[in-house]
Amino acid sequence: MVVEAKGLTKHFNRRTIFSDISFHLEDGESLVITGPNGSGKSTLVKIISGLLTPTSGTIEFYNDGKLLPAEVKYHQLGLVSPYLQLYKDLTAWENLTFFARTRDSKVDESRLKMLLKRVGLGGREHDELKTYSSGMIQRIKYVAALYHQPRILILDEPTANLDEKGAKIVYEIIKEQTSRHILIIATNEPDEVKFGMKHVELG
Amino acid sequence: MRKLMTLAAIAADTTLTQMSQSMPEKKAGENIYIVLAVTVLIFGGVFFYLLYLDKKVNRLKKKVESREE
Amino acid sequence: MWNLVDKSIVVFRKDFQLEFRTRYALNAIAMFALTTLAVISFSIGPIQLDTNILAPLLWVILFFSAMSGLSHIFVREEEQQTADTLRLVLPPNAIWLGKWLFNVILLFGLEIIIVPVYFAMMNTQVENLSIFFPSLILGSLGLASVSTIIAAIISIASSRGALFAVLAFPIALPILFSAINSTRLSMEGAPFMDSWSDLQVLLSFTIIIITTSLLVFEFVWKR
Amino acid sequence: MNLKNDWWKILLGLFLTGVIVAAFLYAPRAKALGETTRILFFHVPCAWVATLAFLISATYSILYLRKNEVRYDAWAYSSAHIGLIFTILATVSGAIWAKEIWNAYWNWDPRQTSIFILLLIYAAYFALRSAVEDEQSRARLAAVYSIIAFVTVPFLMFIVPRIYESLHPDPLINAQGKIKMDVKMRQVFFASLFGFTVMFLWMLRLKVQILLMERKLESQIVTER
Repeated sequence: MVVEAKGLTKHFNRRTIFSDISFHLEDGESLVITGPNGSGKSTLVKIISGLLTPTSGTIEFYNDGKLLPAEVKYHQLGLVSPYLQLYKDLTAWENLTFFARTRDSKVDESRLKMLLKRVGLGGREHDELKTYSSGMIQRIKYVAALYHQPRILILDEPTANLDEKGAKIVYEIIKEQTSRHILIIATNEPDEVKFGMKHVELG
Repeated sequence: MRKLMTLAAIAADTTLTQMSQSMPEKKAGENIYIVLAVTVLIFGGVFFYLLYLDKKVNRLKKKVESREE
Repeated sequence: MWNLVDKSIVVFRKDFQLEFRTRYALNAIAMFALTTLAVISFSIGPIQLDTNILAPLLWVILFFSAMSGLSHIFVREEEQQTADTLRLVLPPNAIWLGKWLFNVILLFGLEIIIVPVYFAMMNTQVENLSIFFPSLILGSLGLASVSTIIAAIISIASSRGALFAVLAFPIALPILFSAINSTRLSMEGAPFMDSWSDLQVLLSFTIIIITTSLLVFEFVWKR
Repeated sequence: MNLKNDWWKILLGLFLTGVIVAAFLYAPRAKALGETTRILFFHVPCAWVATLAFLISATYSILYLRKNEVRYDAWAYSSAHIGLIFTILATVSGAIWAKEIWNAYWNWDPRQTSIFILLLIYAAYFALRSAVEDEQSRARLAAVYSIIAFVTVPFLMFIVPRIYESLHPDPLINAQGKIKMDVKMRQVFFASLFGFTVMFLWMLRLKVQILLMERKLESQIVTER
């Protein structure tokens, strides 16, 4: 799997958020995006994951040298970020099975349960998300993002709302991802910046 | 273009037909002042809009020039 | 193709679960419809209305009820900030189709309640059901299609409520014209063939709106 | 005014003056209609331009969605803007004429209904534009709306005359028989149509120029900050 960004530029109305950002990532590599608040970290993450269209420039994913069409991009993508909200009126289990079904009509329940246990949430999956704390929701997001074993994992503020224990779990996930696949992190925490082999600095 | 012409002709024809059919028995439609009023309205509207656009273009052109200097 | 239908059903299922739990949209449109109906019935009293008025009245109630609730399907995603989540995991057309299906079911659900009540309150009945049901079903399909694409358009605009009706009305006019006419025919007990051209318009317009929506939705959904 | 570049503007002005004069003096009056026939020479071109503007706006909307370039949005927006002005002119002039001939400003004649719907669509288009903040989204959503409206209009063209005949069996509209336009009337009519179309295209170009220049100026100001 290869991620290739060329000359990414984004304007909001006439304001330039960032311009001409390029990078190249292969399996086993990681990229860290840093920059002060308002420098467009989240915007860049949204563009990489296909939620926003860049004003100019391209972002392409290649699998074995072949360009991945837009329709199947998300099969390879896992994203955890503060603006990616879950459905608060549904239970954790309903949320997770919904995401699982968007990829395949068959839900691998044992994998979901394993992941829930891994993030330390086994047993509470049938409560509605509005009864969850923000840290617990953050953990559910990890389950949703990791369920389909993404080859590109994108984390925007990976340890936001998490306690020390949660952060430790996240660091394990990060290490596992970089050992085989591609990882992209947007963060300003010094502890997390060191995970990046390549570096994009905004602002 | 030919198509457009026929289209316009049809439009005009039907309007005319409607006009004539809609003629009531009494003698209407002889009021030349109405015609004048409508003409003035249409051309007045168009003319002032053009004038407004023209002014705006000139103002902007000057602004652009002064910026470039 | 099949994949698309499967995925739209995933969306529909999720929205149905959500609606079942909160009942926001159903409450809004059912209450709106019943209130309007009560106001109309109350204000005309015992007077027996002509079919020329009864048919449009029914569709006016249905149209404005739709306007009060059917935009919820996209507005909710925007308000709860789940639109990005949806955008990440599903292709645009599956989302549109799933939401469309939800709106269709919602509108049918409303009609099951409101139409019998309407005829009871107005003290009237349908003479030719073979016209009435096709016009009601096709008209609702059309109304749901128009509402779904316009709801998607207004979901990121400000002052959505007012904008929804303003944008949907000119687009929904062909549906209203034809559905009102065929409903009137059904109340007068006209033979089925009389309403044929109206039903044709309803069907073809609905198909065209769905096709156009699927072609352009990608651009509405993109940020 | 620069004679080298602006000669055609003067020519257009003279041409339209000629059309006005001809409409009053050269063209004969239609037998049954009297003097008010002459409104036709200005009223119909207005309605024609309104429709043309709507067509152009929809075409550029499609282009914008395909190419994603700002100038196409500028064309679509400008065309709709000028189209709205001509729609209003056509509606008002039509209503004045209707008052004279039908003794009512408004009576839901199929043609009045059609132009009223066009007015509704334009109004909705601008309401939508003013309610979306981000420029790219605004352009995209407006383009999509324009396309959907464009798909609707042919249906209305087909339905409206039928429904209004059947709902209001109005002998004034229903009667059979046609008047063929007199040759002289036809000449003046097409000359006027041509003049209005050229005038519309000129306005459209001006409006687009203004929009693009304003954009450029604003982005200069933003970058200087």
